[in-house]
Amino acid sequence: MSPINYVYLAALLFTIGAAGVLIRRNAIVVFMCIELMLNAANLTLVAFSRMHGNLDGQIMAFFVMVVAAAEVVVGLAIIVMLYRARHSASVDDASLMKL
Amino acid sequence: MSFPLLTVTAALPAVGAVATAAVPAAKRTAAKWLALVFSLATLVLAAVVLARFDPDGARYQLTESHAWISDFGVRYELGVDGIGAALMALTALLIPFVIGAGWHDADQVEGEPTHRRWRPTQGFFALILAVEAMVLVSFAATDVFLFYIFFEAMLIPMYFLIGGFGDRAHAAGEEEGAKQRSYAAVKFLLYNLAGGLIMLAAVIGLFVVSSDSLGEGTFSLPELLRARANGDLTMSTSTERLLFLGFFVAFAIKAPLWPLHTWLPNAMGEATAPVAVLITAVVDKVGTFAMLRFCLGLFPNASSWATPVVIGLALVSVLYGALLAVGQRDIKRLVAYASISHFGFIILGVFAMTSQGQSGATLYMVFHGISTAALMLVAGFLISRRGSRLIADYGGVQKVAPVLAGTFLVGGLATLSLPGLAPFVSEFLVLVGTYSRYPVAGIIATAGIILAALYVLVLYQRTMTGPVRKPEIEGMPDLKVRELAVVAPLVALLLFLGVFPKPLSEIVNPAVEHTLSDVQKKDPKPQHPVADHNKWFDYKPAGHGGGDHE
Amino acid sequence: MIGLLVGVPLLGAAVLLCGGRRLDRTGHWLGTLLAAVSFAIGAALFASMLGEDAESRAMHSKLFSWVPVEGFQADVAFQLDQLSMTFVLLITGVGTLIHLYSVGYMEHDPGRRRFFGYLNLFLAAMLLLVLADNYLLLYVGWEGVGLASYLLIGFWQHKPTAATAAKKAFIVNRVGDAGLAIAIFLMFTTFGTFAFAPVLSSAGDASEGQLTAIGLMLLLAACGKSAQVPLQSWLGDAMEGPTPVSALIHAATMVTAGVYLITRSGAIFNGAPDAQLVVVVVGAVTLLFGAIVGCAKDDIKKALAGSTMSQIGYMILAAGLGPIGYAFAIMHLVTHGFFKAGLFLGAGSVMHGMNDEVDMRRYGGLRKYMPVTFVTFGLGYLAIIGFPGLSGFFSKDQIIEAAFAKGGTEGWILGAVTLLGAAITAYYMTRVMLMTFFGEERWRQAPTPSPAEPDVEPAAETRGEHAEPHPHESPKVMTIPMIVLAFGSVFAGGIFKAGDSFVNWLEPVTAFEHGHSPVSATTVTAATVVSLVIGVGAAWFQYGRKPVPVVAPRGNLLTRAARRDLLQDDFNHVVLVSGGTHLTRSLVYVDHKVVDGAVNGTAATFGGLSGRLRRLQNGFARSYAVSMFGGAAVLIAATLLMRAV
Amino acid sequence: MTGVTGMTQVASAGGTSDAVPSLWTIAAAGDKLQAPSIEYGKLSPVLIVLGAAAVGVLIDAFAPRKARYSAQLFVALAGLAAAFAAVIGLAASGAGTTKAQIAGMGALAVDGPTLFLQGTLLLVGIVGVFTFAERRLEPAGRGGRVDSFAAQPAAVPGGEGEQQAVKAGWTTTEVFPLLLFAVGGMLLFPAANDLLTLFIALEVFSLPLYLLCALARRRRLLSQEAAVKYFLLGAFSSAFLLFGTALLYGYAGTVNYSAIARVISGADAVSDPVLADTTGNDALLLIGGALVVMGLLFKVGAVPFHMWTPDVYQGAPTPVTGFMAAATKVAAFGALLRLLYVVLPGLRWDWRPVMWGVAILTMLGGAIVAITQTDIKRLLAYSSIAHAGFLLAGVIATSEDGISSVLFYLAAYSFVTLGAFAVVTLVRDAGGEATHLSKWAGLGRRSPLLAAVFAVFLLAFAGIPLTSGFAGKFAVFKAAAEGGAGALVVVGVIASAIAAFFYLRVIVLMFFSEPQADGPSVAVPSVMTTSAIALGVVVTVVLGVAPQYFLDLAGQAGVFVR
Repeated sequence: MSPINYVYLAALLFTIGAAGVLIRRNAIVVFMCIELMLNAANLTLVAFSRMHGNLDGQIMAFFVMVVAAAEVVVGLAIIVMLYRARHSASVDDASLMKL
Repeated sequence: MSFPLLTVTAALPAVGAVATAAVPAAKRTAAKWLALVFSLATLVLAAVVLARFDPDGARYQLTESHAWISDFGVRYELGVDGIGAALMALTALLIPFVIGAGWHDADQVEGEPTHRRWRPTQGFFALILAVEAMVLVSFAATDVFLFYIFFEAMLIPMYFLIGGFGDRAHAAGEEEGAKQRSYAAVKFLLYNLAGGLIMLAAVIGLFVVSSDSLGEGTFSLPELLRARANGDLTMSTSTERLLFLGFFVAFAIKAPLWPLHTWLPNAMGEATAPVAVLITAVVDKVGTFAMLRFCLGLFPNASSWATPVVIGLALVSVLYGALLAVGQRDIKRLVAYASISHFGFIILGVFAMTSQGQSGATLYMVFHGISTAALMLVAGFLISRRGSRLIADYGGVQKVAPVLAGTFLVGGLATLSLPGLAPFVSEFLVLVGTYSRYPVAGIIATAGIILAALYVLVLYQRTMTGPVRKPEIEGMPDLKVRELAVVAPLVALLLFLGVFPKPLSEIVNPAVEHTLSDVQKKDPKPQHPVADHNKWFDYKPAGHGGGDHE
Repeated sequence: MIGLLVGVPLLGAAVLLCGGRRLDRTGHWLGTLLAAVSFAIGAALFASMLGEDAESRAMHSKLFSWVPVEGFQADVAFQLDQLSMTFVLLITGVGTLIHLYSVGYMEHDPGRRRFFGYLNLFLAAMLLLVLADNYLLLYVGWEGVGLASYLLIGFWQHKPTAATAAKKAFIVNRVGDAGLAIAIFLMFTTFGTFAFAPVLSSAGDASEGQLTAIGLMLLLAACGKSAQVPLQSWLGDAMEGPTPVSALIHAATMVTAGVYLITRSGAIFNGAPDAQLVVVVVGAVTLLFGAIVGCAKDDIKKALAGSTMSQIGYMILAAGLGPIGYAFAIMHLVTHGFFKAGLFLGAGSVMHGMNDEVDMRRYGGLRKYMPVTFVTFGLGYLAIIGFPGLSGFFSKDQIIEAAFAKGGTEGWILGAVTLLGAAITAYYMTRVMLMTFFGEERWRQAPTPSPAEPDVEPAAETRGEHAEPHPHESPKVMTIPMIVLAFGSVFAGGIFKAGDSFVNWLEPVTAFEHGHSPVSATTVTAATVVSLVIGVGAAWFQYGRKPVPVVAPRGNLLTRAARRDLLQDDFNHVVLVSGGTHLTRSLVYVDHKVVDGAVNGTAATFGGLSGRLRRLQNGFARSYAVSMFGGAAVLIAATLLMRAV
Repeated sequence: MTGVTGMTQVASAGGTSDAVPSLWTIAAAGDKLQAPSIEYGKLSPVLIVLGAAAVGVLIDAFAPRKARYSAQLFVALAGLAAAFAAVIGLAASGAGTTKAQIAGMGALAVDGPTLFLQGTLLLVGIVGVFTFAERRLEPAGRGGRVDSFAAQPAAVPGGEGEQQAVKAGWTTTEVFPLLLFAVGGMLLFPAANDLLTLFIALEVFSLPLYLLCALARRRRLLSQEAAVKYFLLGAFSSAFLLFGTALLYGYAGTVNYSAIARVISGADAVSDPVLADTTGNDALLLIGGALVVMGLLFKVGAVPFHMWTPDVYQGAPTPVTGFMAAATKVAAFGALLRLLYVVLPGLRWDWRPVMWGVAILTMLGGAIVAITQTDIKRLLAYSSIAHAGFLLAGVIATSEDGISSVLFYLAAYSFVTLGAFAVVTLVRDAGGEATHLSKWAGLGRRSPLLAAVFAVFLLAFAGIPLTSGFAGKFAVFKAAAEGGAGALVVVGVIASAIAAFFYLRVIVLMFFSEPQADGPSVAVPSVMTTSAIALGVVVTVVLGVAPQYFLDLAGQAGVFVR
């Protein structure tokens, strides 16, 4: 089957991830959804890499994974800090600043 | 490289401002004297400018030109024509009086929070000098951008003068007074800033136009005028009109022209009398001056296109301002509305596009500056004595303070442009100039002089005449030496210029002729011109040789 | 030399007004001296003028160029011809006498120095008015005398009525001045100049329409200054001023400036018959108007004011008749200057002796208390009613003659009017005479509240004395001027008439034509005398035979209307004052609510918008994410759309 | 983890499919790769900064607590100064103009804009270090004076651990290496010449900023909330950017700017019929481009991607806010310029109208919402949004003038911002910084000098003549007008009029209203903050009165290397 389908799949995953970000309250889950979006991007890259038949896409995928990992580190640190301060990881609770 | 007279003239007050601001907090009086000295020195330099100016010489004289921001096509270009020179002189002339009149306006009041760095007195006089410097530059600037910069920048010190130093005793109580003051200040600044920003768009547009048609954009007025004259600088009708509007609206707000006038009564009402004089007698003149120098020169076709509307608005200003002046209960607001009426006359004269009209308008700017200064400063002395701006709180002052009343009356008579006092000459010229091109407008405007008599005399009657009813009036002291020293020269000047305005008008006329040639306008010719103006002796009364002798 | 005429009194004014208190004790003499000096100069010039032959008597001297702007050339230049000279002598002569009189009259007034300063200022302005060689300079004098009259009417500023009267006078005059200004505009656009000589000499070139317009505008100016209908309302109130002022400004000189203006501009009017007609009508109407008002007033000064109005009506009417009338207008002006000034000084003298009581109903039988005043006043009285042989007789008689000479029905109507006027004049002057000097002494009766009319306000508080008056003759310094003027009232007319000397004197300036009267001169004279007798008789019938009530009877409708200046003020009040007040009030409201409201409204709009928009910033990260997501979607959609279109 | 599976799928697919392009097999056969050639000289600024950052990490790991502060301060300043010197050197050697080139195997472009922005960024970084290192504002703890960063970020706010840490006078010296990393990333960002580098650089400077936001000493809950919001939304946006990258890659088969540009312009069409449905598929191009642009618009804080700005600006420690506000804008606009001018010029007629909309929304939105703000930091946040709008107007000009005007504006703006926030750090009461506007009432009476300085900054923001703000605004509007965006100029003018209103409100408050009894006091800062503020004033005035030299600088830097 043509690799283009992977692109469609990736698009779907990306949308799911985005939707999750918009819908879910728990910071961890939101963050996971973002990871999902990143990996959707990865999938796209790899698929296109396959179609174009050059390696750039795959290499980029690796880079993205590294970045994602770094992001996890920072993100979790922040989220945990938030959780410890408020005993809740709900994004909506963190709404002191507004207007 | 000749001596940069104009730069020095404008820079001197700036230096004075810095120096005054730097005076230590304790030495308030020293700061006052310093400021006064600097303003007087500036006056001397301005006098030199006037003396060095040769009416028969080039259009722009004492010119200076240096590269400044080549990317924007901006040069530091100064130069005065007769109009600019006259107005520079006016500015330099009035500032010492403003300072003298405001001598105690920024003194320490008991209960004022003191801080080693908080120096209201120094600030007050420094700001006045700063305004003077900026106004002088904008009168001397022959580069549109340079003018624009100072046209805008002068708002800031004015803003602090209005908002920072109001009358001590306020009718509406202390903090209410402070509120109204800052309202007035913000209104003044926003109003003018909005106008300025509209002008900014037009200025940018002008740059684009000039760079399109001249290769590289320039703001130099002489260059632009030259290019306009020999057809290098071309712009589509709509563009020209838009640019004209951009400039004109800014100037009309500053001037102020109905219906963009509403900031003036607030500003003049809340500011102290000297600052009010600064606003109406000096700063606002930049607006009318700029109409004459930029709008007409750069956009002649658009100017003629807009003339009917402008004339209409000016007429409205004349009558509207006068009628509202009649209706005021607050002395300073009354003077403010009177000024609106007078600015109507000035704009009328500018756009009448006749030599009488425009010469009259220019003289009007100068004379109105002096007369309003006289009236407003005396009013300020009056208000400072009684601590109220309401006309109703006065009456019978003439009995206890005849000199004050007398000078007030002279100022008032100048305001209603009584013959023999300077404003009459300019007002009559404006009216003649207007009438000779737009008879109806001329006649309507003439009605303004009747209303002027009304509001001035009503004001005088209610404040100065009648029996003394209020105890506060009983003990009111007459003018002190300082106050007299401030007012007397102004009155003398009004009288002198009323009888002998020739020196000034001779300086102004050539500049006006240049402006008229910019807009390709000629004075309308009389229907039955008289060949020889002085054929007195061969005059035979009509009907005599009529042959119907029996 | 001519400049000195104006300069001397101007100097006096400057010195007196700026001199300060140290001049309080000598100031009045200084003022009088300077007035006398300018009279002397005038006399000298007159002498030298007589030396010349009639055609080359006019003198001209240019001081300096005043306002030179391209085509607009105004000079400060003087022109002294026979017409001006006549006025110069009248102004300085009568002026000097009244200065002298005031020395006594204002003796106790704290502001005496200021008073004399103002008087000198008036002299200067008035001389400038008659000496100017162009209309703009004339305008200066024109408003200058207006200012002087403003200052002098309101001299007792602590009196609200005085202040109001002064303001009213100035503003009403301003209306006239506007007319003069417009006239000057018209001349400038028509002839390119507004100097007398060129304008008048080339008036013929202009179209009749232009001349008519100019003429009407000049007439408007004249109406303002000379208190002619419809701008007459200020003169009555102007009596609030000290009596010498009324004598000098509001009787002898200033109010006659209108006549001067019209006569001076004869060339223009000659070319505009329509304008002339209007002038004549205005004169005729005012003539009757003033006379009727004069009949009803109980305030002696206001009665005289009405008479002034009416007499000036005569002059304007005469001036309106053109070359046949100019000379007579001026002649009546001069004689009127004498006797009316004399009458006012007499009135002043009476008030002086009566604690400033002005209500004639509180006079009576004063002839034995103040004989000199009685005699001089009496002579003035005879002169004004035109008692044969006295100056008034000659001047007025000539005008009536000229009126008939206008010819046609107009002529008949005018003649009738003038005759009627003469009769009424005789009536109200006799009334004044009788109420003041004859009958029983009413001032002894307990003071009762003065009649209800607002305009009859006792001026008794001017010097705050309310004791019962002890009538007494005035001091010499006051009586001498009265005597001199009395002589003038008696003989001036005769001298002028003798051999038409006056007409010949003016003829080079104003031109003169003999009118062709349908009725012979003798008939006219006879008619005049008859009407005079009728008038006197009627007055004696009403006031001489039976005692005069202290409280004015309610009187018939006409009387009541006349007491209120024929409702002129009420008209002004309803139409102008209250109307104007409403206009300004509503405009103030509009300015605040609409014009300024628009500005504040814009600000408020943005504020509200801001308040609503910031609610979007609700603090929830997820809603921010939504906006981002939506934004992204829109971005993509827009980009694709751009490609699609 | 997920990524790996993705790989295998592709691999297997590659194995089975017979529609394998020849290229692929060759590449799979794995003939030797030539070693990359790196122009270290050209990249030295970045390398120096990142190296210094690494050193900083080591210092925090091994140096004794007492020594860390001074050591970190030294390393940071030295690193940034050296990098700045390197930038100057490069510029002097003409790397910005004549010798501009693509370095690092097409990864980075070293040209005029790069160097200009790097220079600006490094200066901003130095000033930022000054404000970070300020230790005279907070009351001293036992361990000596402390800065405005959390004593023990990990500790629970108000908890035992924190109190002990505060007593002990601990400080978070990690902020310096974090700042250095951020600067390093920002240096890369505008230089990035392919989408991958762009993405990496973005993350490299974003992650440290997320952390820095969380490190406030006072009001830690707000600080943490800011961090969370910034992090989640930032990651969200970077995901969009990445996906856009992927799509563009799909479109062009490469992520190199100039290569993509060539494909767009159709210079080198991909012949292979197999790729017909991807390569040159405009849908991919447009969507991908839009997503990438959106990622950058998020960073510059353009409406409707701006909503993080106020919250983060308010919650973050003020020195961080200042640094972030200034530096992020510079870097992000640099990247945006390069993207739009190098990659998408062929698409100008597609993206210009869209950007018009964004610019108008941003200018008006920022200005209008700012009117009713009551917190000085939020106020400045909204003002920064409005300014982003003005800058976008310059970007839209799509001319050399547009580039240089934006560069100039960025330089002018960043220093005003730094100065303004530095002033904010000085106005304090018992609870730390007094950021509520009501507290600022009558400040002009208490300390006229500070108030005057702040007034200068506000006037510069408002674009009053004779301040740098005016010169910048004029340059940008001029470029826009010449670029045929006159209407945009008019909108911009209106927006500035609205904006002037709320800047004035602050001035009115400071000078014309009576001071409160419990008003804040103005802390006397050390030479570092003072110099930061002074520098701000100087730049504001100099760029306002005599901007020509800097305009020339920006003008020379106005060309992108392709």
